[in-house]
Amino acid sequence: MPEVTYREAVRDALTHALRTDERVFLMGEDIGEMGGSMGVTQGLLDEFGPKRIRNTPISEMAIVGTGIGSAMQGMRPVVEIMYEDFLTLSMEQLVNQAAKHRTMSGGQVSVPLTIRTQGGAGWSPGAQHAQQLEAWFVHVPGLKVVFASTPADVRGLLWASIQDENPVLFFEHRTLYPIKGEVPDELEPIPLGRARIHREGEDVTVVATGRLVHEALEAAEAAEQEGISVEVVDPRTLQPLDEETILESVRKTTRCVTAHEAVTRGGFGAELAAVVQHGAFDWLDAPIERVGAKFGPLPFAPALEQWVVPHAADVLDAVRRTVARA
Amino acid sequence: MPEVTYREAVRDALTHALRTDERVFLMGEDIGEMGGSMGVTQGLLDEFGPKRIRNTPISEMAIVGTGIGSAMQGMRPVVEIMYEDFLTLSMEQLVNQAAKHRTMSGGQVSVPLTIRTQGGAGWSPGAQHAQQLEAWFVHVPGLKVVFASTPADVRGLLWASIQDENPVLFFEHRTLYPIKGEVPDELEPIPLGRARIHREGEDVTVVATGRLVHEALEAAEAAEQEGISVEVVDPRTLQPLDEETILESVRKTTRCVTAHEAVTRGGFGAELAAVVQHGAFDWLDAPIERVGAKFGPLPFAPALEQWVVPHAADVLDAVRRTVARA
Amino acid sequence: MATVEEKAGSGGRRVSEEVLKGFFREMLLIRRFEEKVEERFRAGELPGFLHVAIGQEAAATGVCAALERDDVIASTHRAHAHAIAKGTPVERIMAELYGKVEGCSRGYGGSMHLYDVAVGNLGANAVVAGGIPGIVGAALAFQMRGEPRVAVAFFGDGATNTGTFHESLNLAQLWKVPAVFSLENNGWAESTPARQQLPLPVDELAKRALAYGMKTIEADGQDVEAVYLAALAAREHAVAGKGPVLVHLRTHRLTGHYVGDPQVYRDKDELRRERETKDPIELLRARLELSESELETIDAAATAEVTAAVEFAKAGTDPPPEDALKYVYA
Amino acid sequence: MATVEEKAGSGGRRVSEEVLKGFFREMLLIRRFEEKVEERFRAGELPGFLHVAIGQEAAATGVCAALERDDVIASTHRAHAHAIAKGTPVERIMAELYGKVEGCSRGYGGSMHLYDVAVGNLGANAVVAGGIPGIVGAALAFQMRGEPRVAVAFFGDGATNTGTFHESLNLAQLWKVPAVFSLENNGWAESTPARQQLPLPVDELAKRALAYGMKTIEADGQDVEAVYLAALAAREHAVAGKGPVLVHLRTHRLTGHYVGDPQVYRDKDELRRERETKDPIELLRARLELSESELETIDAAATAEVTAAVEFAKAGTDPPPEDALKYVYA
Ligand SMILES: Cc1ncc(C[n+]2csc(CCOP(=O)(O)OP(=O)(O)O)c2C)c(N)n1
Ligand SMILES: Cc1ncc(C[n+]2csc(CCOP(=O)(O)OP(=O)(O)O)c2C)c(N)n1
Ligand SMILES: [Mg+2]
Ligand SMILES: [Mg+2]
Repeated sequence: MPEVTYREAVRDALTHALRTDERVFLMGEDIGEMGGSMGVTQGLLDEFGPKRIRNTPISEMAIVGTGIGSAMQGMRPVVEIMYEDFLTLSMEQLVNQAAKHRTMSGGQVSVPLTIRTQGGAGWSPGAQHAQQLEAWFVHVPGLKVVFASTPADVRGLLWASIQDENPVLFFEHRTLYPIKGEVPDELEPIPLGRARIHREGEDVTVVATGRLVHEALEAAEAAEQEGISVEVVDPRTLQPLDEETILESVRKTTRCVTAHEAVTRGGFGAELAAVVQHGAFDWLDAPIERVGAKFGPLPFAPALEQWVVPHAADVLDAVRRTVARA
Repeated sequence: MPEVTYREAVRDALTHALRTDERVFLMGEDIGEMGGSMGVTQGLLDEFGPKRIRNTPISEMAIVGTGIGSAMQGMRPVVEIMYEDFLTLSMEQLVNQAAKHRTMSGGQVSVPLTIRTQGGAGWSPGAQHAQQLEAWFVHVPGLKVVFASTPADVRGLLWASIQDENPVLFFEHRTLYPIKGEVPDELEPIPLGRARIHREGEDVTVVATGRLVHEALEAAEAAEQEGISVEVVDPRTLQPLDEETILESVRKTTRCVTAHEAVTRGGFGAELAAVVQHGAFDWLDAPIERVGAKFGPLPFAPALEQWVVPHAADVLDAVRRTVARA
Repeated sequence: MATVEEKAGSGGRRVSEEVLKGFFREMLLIRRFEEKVEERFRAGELPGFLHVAIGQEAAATGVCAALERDDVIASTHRAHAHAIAKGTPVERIMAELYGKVEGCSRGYGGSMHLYDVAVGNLGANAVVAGGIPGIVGAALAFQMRGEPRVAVAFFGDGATNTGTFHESLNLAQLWKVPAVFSLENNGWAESTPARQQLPLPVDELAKRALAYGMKTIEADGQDVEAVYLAALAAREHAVAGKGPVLVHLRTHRLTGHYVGDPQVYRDKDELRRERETKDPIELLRARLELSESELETIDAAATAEVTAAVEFAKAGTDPPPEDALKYVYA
Repeated sequence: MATVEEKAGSGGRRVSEEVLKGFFREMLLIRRFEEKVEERFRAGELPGFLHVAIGQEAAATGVCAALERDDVIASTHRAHAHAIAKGTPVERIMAELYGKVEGCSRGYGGSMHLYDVAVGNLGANAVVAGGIPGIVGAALAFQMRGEPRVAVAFFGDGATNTGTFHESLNLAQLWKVPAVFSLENNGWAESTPARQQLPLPVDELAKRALAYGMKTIEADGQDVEAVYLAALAAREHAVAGKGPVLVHLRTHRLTGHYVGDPQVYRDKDELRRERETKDPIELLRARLELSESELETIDAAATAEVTAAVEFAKAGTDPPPEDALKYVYA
């Protein structure tokens, strides 16, 4: 099993898709010569040329909409929105068009479009380059939502997303690009809708996404020292959600913590908590604790930023709180 | 106490604001001669003239942004977005600008802007004129979010929102405009952040918003016949949220149902469930049940639409389920 | 829809009387359809929110006649005329308005979401300008695959105020995709007249294209021949790879914005004058010098087709409620 | 910033040498500031994401010099020059880049969110075009209250591709608000050259305004006098109630898009040529025929100010973490 970075894993999936399916093409700002603002698409212009690796103007609405129209005509566009903060500019096309064409047409059309985007704090980007907005899209029927946390997952899930007949919002986390991990020799799609159990444990289940998967794993190590056994589950696809795997885990451990970088209020952790309290009510020995960013726009100064966004220590605290209830 | 419609109550608050505060002005599509697509602003152009009642082009981004800029310069704009589905077009300004200017400037500027909008199903509008999107904004620190369900509430809350120093997303429900209710003789602001207990009860708390408040009240009547005593609480402001009132109620009744018209998945009910399971864990005798629309874009045909969106019967079913757990 | 033969009949800058008569039949069919919609709405039979295109029949007819069956369109809230002109049988449109499974969107769309992919209608949109970017994408697909097809977006003057319009035309011109932007400028956005929503004189709205260096073609939107020839020229330009075209059609909305609109905001005399002088069907009828009996024959056929459509629709099947989520995901 | 006296010195179409020297001092201060930013970033002292305006000093200086203190601006991700030119002391800007309480946004904003309401800087924006609609709103407030003030939006060529730009200019022209749209056209959006992002020839970008019938004024963005006079004329037009103005400034980005950008996408020879021939500071220096010693004096002052700013910033106070949510709500 080769070891690659998360960045290389994304690129690998894109390369594979471009090589094996001529309907696939990429659109986005600065994805050509520059290779994308995160360097993900480096080298693709050379291999696939400017017709399939398309630099676009700063027109988030139009490029998503163009993706939709070309997808409806049989292409497999992969659109990159440079920062997920800029998804705000294409909400109309994502929410009213991509997600609804199929229902509104009575099943006549599909929109096999993948929207890749990234974001996240940890590098003092300020308030407009760091939001984690995945929860919004989970509230939009017709969309699928993926948030991958490891090289192997991001590769397999992206390949599955591109092959999916539905519009998929595909979230990457800015600070994960350099992390390394093993990936299978052969690129296999990872089916959407299946959670991954990263670590088995007996006392508490932490359901985490994105960067917080790694913070949760770190917290689990620390908890181990204290004699607390933590299971870490990453849903990986938020829509469709693998409720069964999560519920089974919580029924086993009887405690649950949710963890993401997005602000807690109204975040995906709320949906997880609602699902878990409902499906594991009779098993739960403690209230579900939610870990997320504190409720404010991200301030610039590093000390402020670090205080706002959650880290392993916050997960560990939450784990301890649930165990203390026993 | 005079009786007025919800529509008149909104108009009354606007009229009062325009009369008593010269910084207040209105912008929106067709709010002038036509009086708004819902007739809410009828007559205002005659009284206040075209400088303060401003018909705009179809430019949701620019009118919200113009509201932001004028608010930062000391005005008190009230912007109408004709259908909340079109909020998707102004998300950038709402989320990245209005909500963040204060933090990003280190407190130098405020954005006292009110965004009125309306939506909701029940009249076969199809998928793009019926969404309930309030949950998104609860996930955005810096915004306040109001959703009023009665004439008295909509009047007092709108007046409070216009006076508020922060950007407020103010949701009205399309099917509520004709309903009648008593309002106080004098228009007093209703402070944001205070829930209203519509009906006291002993067995189950239903936390409902918008149209579902009325459905919940109807369900409560029906439950009464079955010997189930239902308390109905309307948070009225979703941000800030009056957690205490809700938790106190659930600690008393030991059961909780959430109800809104928005799709259940990722909706405001998820946040409520997360808060309630956490704050009333030791009191809860049954899992919290969530009532909301089924997970699909709203289909056009009336029979399909009715099946997708929730009604009193759905609330009643949920109430019965929680009680059955005892 | 004009066939290839009919197009050949256009002989450069004129259209044969036979073709014009075909246009007349179609425009009258649209008119009778729209009138029936108004009537059935008043009768309380039609759910939802309806917008008719009375006064704008020439625009829909002329543009769609210039298209091939493989070409695609996206329409707006004012969708019936475009759907009929692109070739969907009126009975399937009427069934859609009644929310029936036999409808062109199987009852899931409604008046503002008429789809018929088989004839190239990619859907009508209830969000102003919402369909325009998709058309750029369809055109891009045709361009990338080297297919000799064009994609056409219909929209109104009000839509030109949206950011979506701007980004779409800009991108289309940058990439020179085979798209045609058909601007039906009726001088109104709901109740808002041109002077309250457009910073340009209403007759000069083609200037929007100057911001992109895009080719424009102007035509009197009440003159179906002019519309047809303009659209034909636009299609040829686009399909030849020369880039997209903005077709500016000055037209007139001879009714309210939506069915039931009391139009309190509109000068009644002016509206009467417009109805008397700007009706595209009356103008074409006069030009064709149709005899009373010829007119009656055509009208009877249109009326019969529309009446049959209502019967078809009413006899249609209500979708089973449990199927509401059938098409959410593929 | 030019004072009223200085403006009087402009004598119609020319600017006095004294005023030009003032501009020179400011432009050199900006340049030394930006160079210091690059240096301190490389030294690992500056967190976050930084964009310098090296090559574009004349645009910021000339436009802001034409403004009164009561006039307001909104800036972009490339914000330092605008903030300096509008009158915020460099030490407060530098302190912001270091994330200190003494910073012009109290350490909450960072390089892309420099605010200083006291001098009329309503904030820089990290979303391309994100600040433009707010400027329309500020101008509307001035108009409604009858205040003789203008609001100025800075933005680049890339921003003209956004829907936000379109809706804002359209609305501004419709309502004739006293706004000035200052387009710094450097022919790049990050790595994307004009030909890949603009459907118009790069030098003809003022044509964007034709879509609104908006007045445009063109100036060589490397010639601070031309910029100043253009902005002065634009301000006069806007403040007189004649409507907004698009000021098109052709300029050159003589560095990478962001600090640290290796510019793999850019022709190195061309960049060298641009640096040699298009540097606005060199151009002004040659025109003013500054003596070596005069130049040294000015440079020493600028360098000293910037060095002091770094010291001020480093000695500043880190905001207490618990204050992170202090300004979320009023
Ligand atoms: C984005 C958006 N904003 C507002 C509306 C409400 N609305 C529906 S039609 C319309 C006017 C459209 O005017 P125009 O584009 O000229 O088309 P016309 O109705 O004249 O055919 C408006 C404002 C909408 N549907 N979508
Ligand atoms: C809406 C949006 N899309 C993309 C970006 C990423 N981005 C930052 S600067 C930039 C290029 C801006 O070009 P231009 O407006 O010409 O300004 P310049 O950098 O040349 O000064 C891009 C694409 C952004 N900040 N906002
Ligand atoms: Mg119109
Ligand atoms: Mg640029």
